[in-house]
Amino acid sequence: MQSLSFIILCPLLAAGLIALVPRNYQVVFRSLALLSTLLSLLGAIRIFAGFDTGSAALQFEEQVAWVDSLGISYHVAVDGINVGLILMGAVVAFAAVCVSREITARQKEYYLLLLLMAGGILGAFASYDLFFFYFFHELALVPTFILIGVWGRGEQRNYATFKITLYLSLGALVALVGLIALYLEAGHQTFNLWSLARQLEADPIDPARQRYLFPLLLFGFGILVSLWPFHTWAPLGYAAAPTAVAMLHAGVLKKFGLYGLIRVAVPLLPAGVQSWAEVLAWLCLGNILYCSLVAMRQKDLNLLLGNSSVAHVGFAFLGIASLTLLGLTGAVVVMVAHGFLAALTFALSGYVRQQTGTVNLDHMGGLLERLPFIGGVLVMAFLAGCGLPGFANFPGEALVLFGAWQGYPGVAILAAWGALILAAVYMLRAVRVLLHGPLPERWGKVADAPHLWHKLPYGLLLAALLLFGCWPRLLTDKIQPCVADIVRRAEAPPANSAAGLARIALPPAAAPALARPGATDGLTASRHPR
Amino acid sequence: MDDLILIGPELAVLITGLAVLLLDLWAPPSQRKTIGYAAAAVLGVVFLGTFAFLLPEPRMAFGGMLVLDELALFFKRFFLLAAGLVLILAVEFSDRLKAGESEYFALILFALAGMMFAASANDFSILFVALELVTIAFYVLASFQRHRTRSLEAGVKYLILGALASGFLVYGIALVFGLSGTMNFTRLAQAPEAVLSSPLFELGLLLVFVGLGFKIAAVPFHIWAADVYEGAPAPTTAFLAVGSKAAGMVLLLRVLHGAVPALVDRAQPVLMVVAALTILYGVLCAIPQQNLKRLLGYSSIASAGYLLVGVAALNAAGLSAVLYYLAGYLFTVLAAFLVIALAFPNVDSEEIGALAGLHERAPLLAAALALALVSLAGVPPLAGFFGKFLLLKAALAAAGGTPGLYWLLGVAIVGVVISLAYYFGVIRTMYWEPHPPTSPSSPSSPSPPCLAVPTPMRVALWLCIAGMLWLGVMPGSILNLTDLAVQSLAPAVPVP
Amino acid sequence: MLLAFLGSLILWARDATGEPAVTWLALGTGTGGLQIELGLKLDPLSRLMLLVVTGVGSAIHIYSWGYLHADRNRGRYFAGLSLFTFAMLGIVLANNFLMLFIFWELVGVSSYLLIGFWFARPAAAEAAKKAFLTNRLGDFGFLLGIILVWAALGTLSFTELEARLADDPAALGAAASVAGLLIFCGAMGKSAQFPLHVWLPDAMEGPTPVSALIHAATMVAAGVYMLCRVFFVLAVPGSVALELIAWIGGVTALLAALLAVQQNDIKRILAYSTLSQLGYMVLAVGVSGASRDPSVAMYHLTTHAGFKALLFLGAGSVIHALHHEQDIWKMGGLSRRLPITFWTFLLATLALCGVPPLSGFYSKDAIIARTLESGHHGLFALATLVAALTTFYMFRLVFVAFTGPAKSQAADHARESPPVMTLPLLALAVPSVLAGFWGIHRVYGAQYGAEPAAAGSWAQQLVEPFAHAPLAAGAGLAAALMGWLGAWAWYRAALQDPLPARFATVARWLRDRLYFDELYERLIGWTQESLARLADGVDRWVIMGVAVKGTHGTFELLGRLLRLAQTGNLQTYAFVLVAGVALLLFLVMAR
Amino acid sequence: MSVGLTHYLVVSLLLFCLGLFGVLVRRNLLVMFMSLELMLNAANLALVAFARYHHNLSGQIMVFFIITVAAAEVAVGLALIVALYRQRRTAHVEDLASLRL
Repeated sequence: MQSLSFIILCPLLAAGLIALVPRNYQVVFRSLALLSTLLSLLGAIRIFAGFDTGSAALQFEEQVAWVDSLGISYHVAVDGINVGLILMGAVVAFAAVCVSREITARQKEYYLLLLLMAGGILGAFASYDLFFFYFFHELALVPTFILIGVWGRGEQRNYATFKITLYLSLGALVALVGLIALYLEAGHQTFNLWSLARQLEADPIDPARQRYLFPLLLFGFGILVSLWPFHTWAPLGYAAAPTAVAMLHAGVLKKFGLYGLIRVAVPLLPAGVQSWAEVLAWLCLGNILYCSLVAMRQKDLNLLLGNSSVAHVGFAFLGIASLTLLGLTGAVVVMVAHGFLAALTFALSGYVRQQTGTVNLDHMGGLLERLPFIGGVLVMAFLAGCGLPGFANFPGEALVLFGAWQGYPGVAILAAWGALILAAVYMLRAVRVLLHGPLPERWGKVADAPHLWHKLPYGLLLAALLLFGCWPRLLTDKIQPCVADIVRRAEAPPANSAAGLARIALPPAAAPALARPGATDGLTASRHPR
Repeated sequence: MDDLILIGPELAVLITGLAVLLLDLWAPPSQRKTIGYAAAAVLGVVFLGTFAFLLPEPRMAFGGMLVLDELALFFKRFFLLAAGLVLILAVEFSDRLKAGESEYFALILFALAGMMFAASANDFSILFVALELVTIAFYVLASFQRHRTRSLEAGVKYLILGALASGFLVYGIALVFGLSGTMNFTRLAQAPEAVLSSPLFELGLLLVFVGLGFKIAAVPFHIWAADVYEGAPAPTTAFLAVGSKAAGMVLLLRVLHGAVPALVDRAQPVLMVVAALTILYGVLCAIPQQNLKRLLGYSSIASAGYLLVGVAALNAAGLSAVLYYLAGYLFTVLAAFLVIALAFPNVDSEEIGALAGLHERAPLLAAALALALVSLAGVPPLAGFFGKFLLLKAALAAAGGTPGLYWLLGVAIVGVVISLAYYFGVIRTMYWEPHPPTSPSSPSSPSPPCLAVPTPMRVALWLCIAGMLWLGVMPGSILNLTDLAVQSLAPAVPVP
Repeated sequence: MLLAFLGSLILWARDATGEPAVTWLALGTGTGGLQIELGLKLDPLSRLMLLVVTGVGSAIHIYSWGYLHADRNRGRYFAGLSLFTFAMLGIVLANNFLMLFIFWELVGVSSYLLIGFWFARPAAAEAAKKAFLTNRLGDFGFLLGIILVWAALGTLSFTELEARLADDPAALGAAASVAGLLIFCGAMGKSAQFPLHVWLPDAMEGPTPVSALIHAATMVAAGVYMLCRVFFVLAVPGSVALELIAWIGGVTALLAALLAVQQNDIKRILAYSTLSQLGYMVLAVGVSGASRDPSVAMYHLTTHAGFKALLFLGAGSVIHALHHEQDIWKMGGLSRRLPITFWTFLLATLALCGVPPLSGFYSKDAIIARTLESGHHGLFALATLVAALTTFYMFRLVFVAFTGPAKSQAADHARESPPVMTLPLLALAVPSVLAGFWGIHRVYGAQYGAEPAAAGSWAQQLVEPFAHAPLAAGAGLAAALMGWLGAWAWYRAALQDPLPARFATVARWLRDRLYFDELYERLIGWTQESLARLADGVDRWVIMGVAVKGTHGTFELLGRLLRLAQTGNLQTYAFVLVAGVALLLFLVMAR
Repeated sequence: MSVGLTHYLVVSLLLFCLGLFGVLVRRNLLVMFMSLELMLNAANLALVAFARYHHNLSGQIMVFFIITVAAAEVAVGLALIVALYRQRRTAHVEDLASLRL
């Protein structure tokens, strides 16, 4: 059970089983889904607990050759960066299945697709092979589309499904082109991230080429994470999605793009990231400030949460752009924290919607009276959303700000404004409108989560937020060595990193000229077939 | 004798075709379906039989007019598999043909024989004859539902435009022959530089390209495709989409890399432009389509564009990707047409709207069509994704030397995204569009009855689904085959 | 929940008397370059502050028990109160900037939760929001200040920072003033200094014990405590931060005192009085630059915590007795009906006004003296004026509410609160009276390296201010007397406020709080709101509309146009095909 | 004047263009189809001329193939057009536009 494949395969196999069970056995579907995600969760906890903190090496590695001729292999492993993400993904997946109680129609398809989505994203986080990394992520595309379409809500549902699907596939395709180009430029006939990283450290890609490659990955992955100005799919999509899908997507799936940037783009293209970091730093202000402002104007709770989630990932972008140990560590913490937070907020808004039938803030008010538990959790979640210490978002955002200060003090100031002021403005406004004030009569019958079993998913997510908020070392100590490695690569000037090769004596100006194929060594000669 | 063994599969297919015609004379009408299934079974046996060929190196037959190499074998297996599935589809469809079911089966077999010859063609005369065998069979296949004006119209349009393209092809062959003095690809490959650089020779080759481009439905020779796809009976359209396109493709590869390998560099810009236009035209026209078969017609135009991207990359990876893409396309398109044949019992309406609520009436059909469309769109874990992945990779690998390919890639990506919109539109219709308002004639039935799926069709569907998944998830084995095929085609093609 | 509360109460009680033996509890949560410890720093400053927090806190917890015993959401209330106490102790004990900031925020949020305790009342909900946001505004500066200090000095630990600044006073360089002011921003928010003072009066929407604990005694004082804690950063040579801090404190003190004169809500008067006193403390910090010893501010903080908590609890007792009536013009004659409340309230008022020998006199006098010593004559005048105003508005309150005839039914039937509420009043009265003799300023002084002066006898301590700085003491006393006379003259037996009749405009301006709320509403609210409107518009129309729908529409239109080529006419098809061939030939052959 | 390769080719090209022109301008399906046959025969002429020029019989073999294929094509084509005529009572291309867009 202490195996990554187990975590990934649990939901996928359960999805397969569900496909085979006749559709009359309604109860089987939900139980299977719960069981498989619970097993996944337990597996993820065991891996997280068994992780050797402080080591930058790969752990719990599993590798199977897949397509030899292309250098594709099924290679899963964890290091400090993804171990937290996998745990987060597993927790959210379990919680998402838990809150799917509201789904009554067509359960077979629902759970099948949901599990496919969950398995896919866990696989994407665990994969150390670029192909499988992408492959697993794309597994979720169609389920997302159908889940939102069939079980989604709202008048804009159709438009939202198509928007989210087209945006995501556009981003994924651009990223795919970037990944393939990276593979080809590296010229080592392998999609394996670990060996690519090693080989590219000794023999980096020509910096001029990196500058062309990096934006492909940046904007490709950026679209997947709703980087401004490619963000409008997110609020709309999440507003239309059924609760569990919004949780999984906003919480987990969206982190894929950020993870890709941290895992692939930054370490493998150090020169590229250096020349694009400034652009990214300013773009992420679009997320943090602009989307917060947009969130302030929303009348629909889900649109507000969607915009806030877009704003929050801006911090992860800023952390990446800072290229410092603090910033990148903060970015990873933000990713994990926001995963829990986004899932929690969407789960709660789903509960409110289920009870009241609307998420229009104009019709709300005073619900805390009727919903002491849900409302209390909601207040805490919203406070976590404005970066309150004690919740996992705070250490992440603080680290990002500290990190960003070194490179971009101006951006850091504006980002702090977004984090401390704007986030508080719209979050508190939502609390005020939703929970505070007199209770309108029509909500007199709204009921709180009745017993422990119903409270479990919310409690679980909140507990996770608090755990990592009070004790961020659980994450940071694991992340630090890996991020230190990445930062070292990103900071090292290209000429120095080639120390092992004969090019060491060349003056920096000459190095790029010689870095073209044919002129250097046997490895690069086969780079370009024609 | 050796020669005959080498064309054994073709002969077997032809004999089966004749046998079907003969058996029809004696068999009672009720047994005609059995004849069809039997023919499909024979194709299955022949398919397995092709694995008996062990080819350490390519072998020539009939004085070098035919060649049997891994490429030919790959395509022969491809055509056999496609025809087998199409036959099953045709048997299911035979009730709607009204007359001459057995002739329909036989014509499929003859077209198949033509395709298989095309796969082995190493001479312009074989190229022409094989292609015409296919084309003429399709004239009839397309217009087989003589009681339907649409079917007839499709047949006549295919006839006139096909003949026009054949005219260009033949004239092109004449020019090529006239300047080089040979019809044989192998000998042509050794033609002196003076011949190759002559503009008239180039003109001849271009005219040949017109003929082949017509088959694979590349812009600007695509104009027939949508109409014929829409009008022809479903099995014909399926075979047209898969078989005819692949036949055109294999001949294009043979001519390009077998006959005039020295000129491929000069063909690249043409291929790139044509590929880009084809993709754009296909996806753009498909956006507003309401008719599923017509939609697939435009989609097949777009697919031709993607295939040409692989050809235009001019590297082994590109060719391998083309073959892989075609293999995935086979299962994908056939799955779609199997569903079309079953889900539209009323032949005159193939409107997408009629699919509303299909997931309730026939979950398997809905799932199969959804998978097929997803695969066409190129989303994991299905065959279409890996095909497109390989195409992108090949084009990117070649783009270092040819910056124009970057533009082509950009077009391809835009195309994929647009295509998602209309493919997913169909999925939406099937899964959550409300039922169309029930016709006033039957107000008592709120939802249409469940659709029954006959066992052979079920098997065929599962086969297609398995094929799509297999090619998408476990690409290794097929990739080895395509690599082998590409090596046998042109060892000169650089291997990355 | 109540049981848990009782348990924690016992712990606090023990804390209040005992002394933790461990001075350092260091647990690293470090990542390279940023070492943060979850550490406790127990030194004279924090030790005494602990006493204040837990002492006042315990009294108020007990009091709350009675005050809220009918409310069914008691659990939530005590949870909030406990969270607050925890966070406040965290602030007191934090040994580095980030920990301080963390607890700082937690204090803010518990204040938010407690102000909004009666969330069903729109005013309370709005006030909670306003308090949190205004605090956040200060925290924004605070965090930036912290980052600035960290960027310049590379550590956040107070001990290390102090050592580093002692080694090299110019280590902060040009950023010294900016960093100091940014850090002061935090205090400005929490201690409600001008111009971020607007939230505190509104915060009175919370339950009165909360106002006593959080918005009078402890939390608002946290800003001052923090300034004293990080005094070494503010007082680096070359920094103009302290000068500005002193003036902001002075302005706040004056402004708040003026506004208090025309308030009619008992709690709001006390709130403005708190503001004013906080202004004193901040002023004290500001003028301590030369002596490098802000202990006077802490001194006043400590005494103020006692008597202001007492005042609030007294007010709470009044409100409780009058069934939540807060308008002083509907009270009157309460001195007879609520004797314990009245006498303790009066004591606290006297202490606040600086009447010897009560505690307030000594601490306030120390501040006024310090302004003189440091040569801030303007501030000295200002402080004296504020002292006069303080007496004036406090006795206005006392006269109107407690003496004279009962001005409403409720006031006439008021009954003294139960012992669970009056006992804390009595308990708090003790420090209000006696804190001046306990040598508190010496304890604080030790923190800043002042040589421990020999503690004199009671009598010596009694008259020490007169011996030390007679001018200041005399001015303070005179001011108090003048204020009292004014109040006596106008309010002794007034049934309604005579001031609006005499100075209509001024009174209205004061009553409407000089329109600060409206100004902010317009300025910040409007700016932010229009920015948000703009962003939303851009999102809706430009990105989602023009860019996304435009792209979508363009492709759709292109598709529809291209489709027109498929006319269905065979001749056209043939023509297209032939034209295509011709075009292809032309392109290739022309090359 | 001896008749050389060029003459044959020119005639063949003229034939081809005539056929093409016929396809493009004539409205009757039958006439269009005849024009197409004309194009094929233009190719035949060129092939025969080239075969003679190269002294290579494969061109002539090709011609036989083409004639045979053309015969088959005509058989199928005429049958189709007749079937259409029977159903629609017209052989004009304009009337053949139920499949479009």
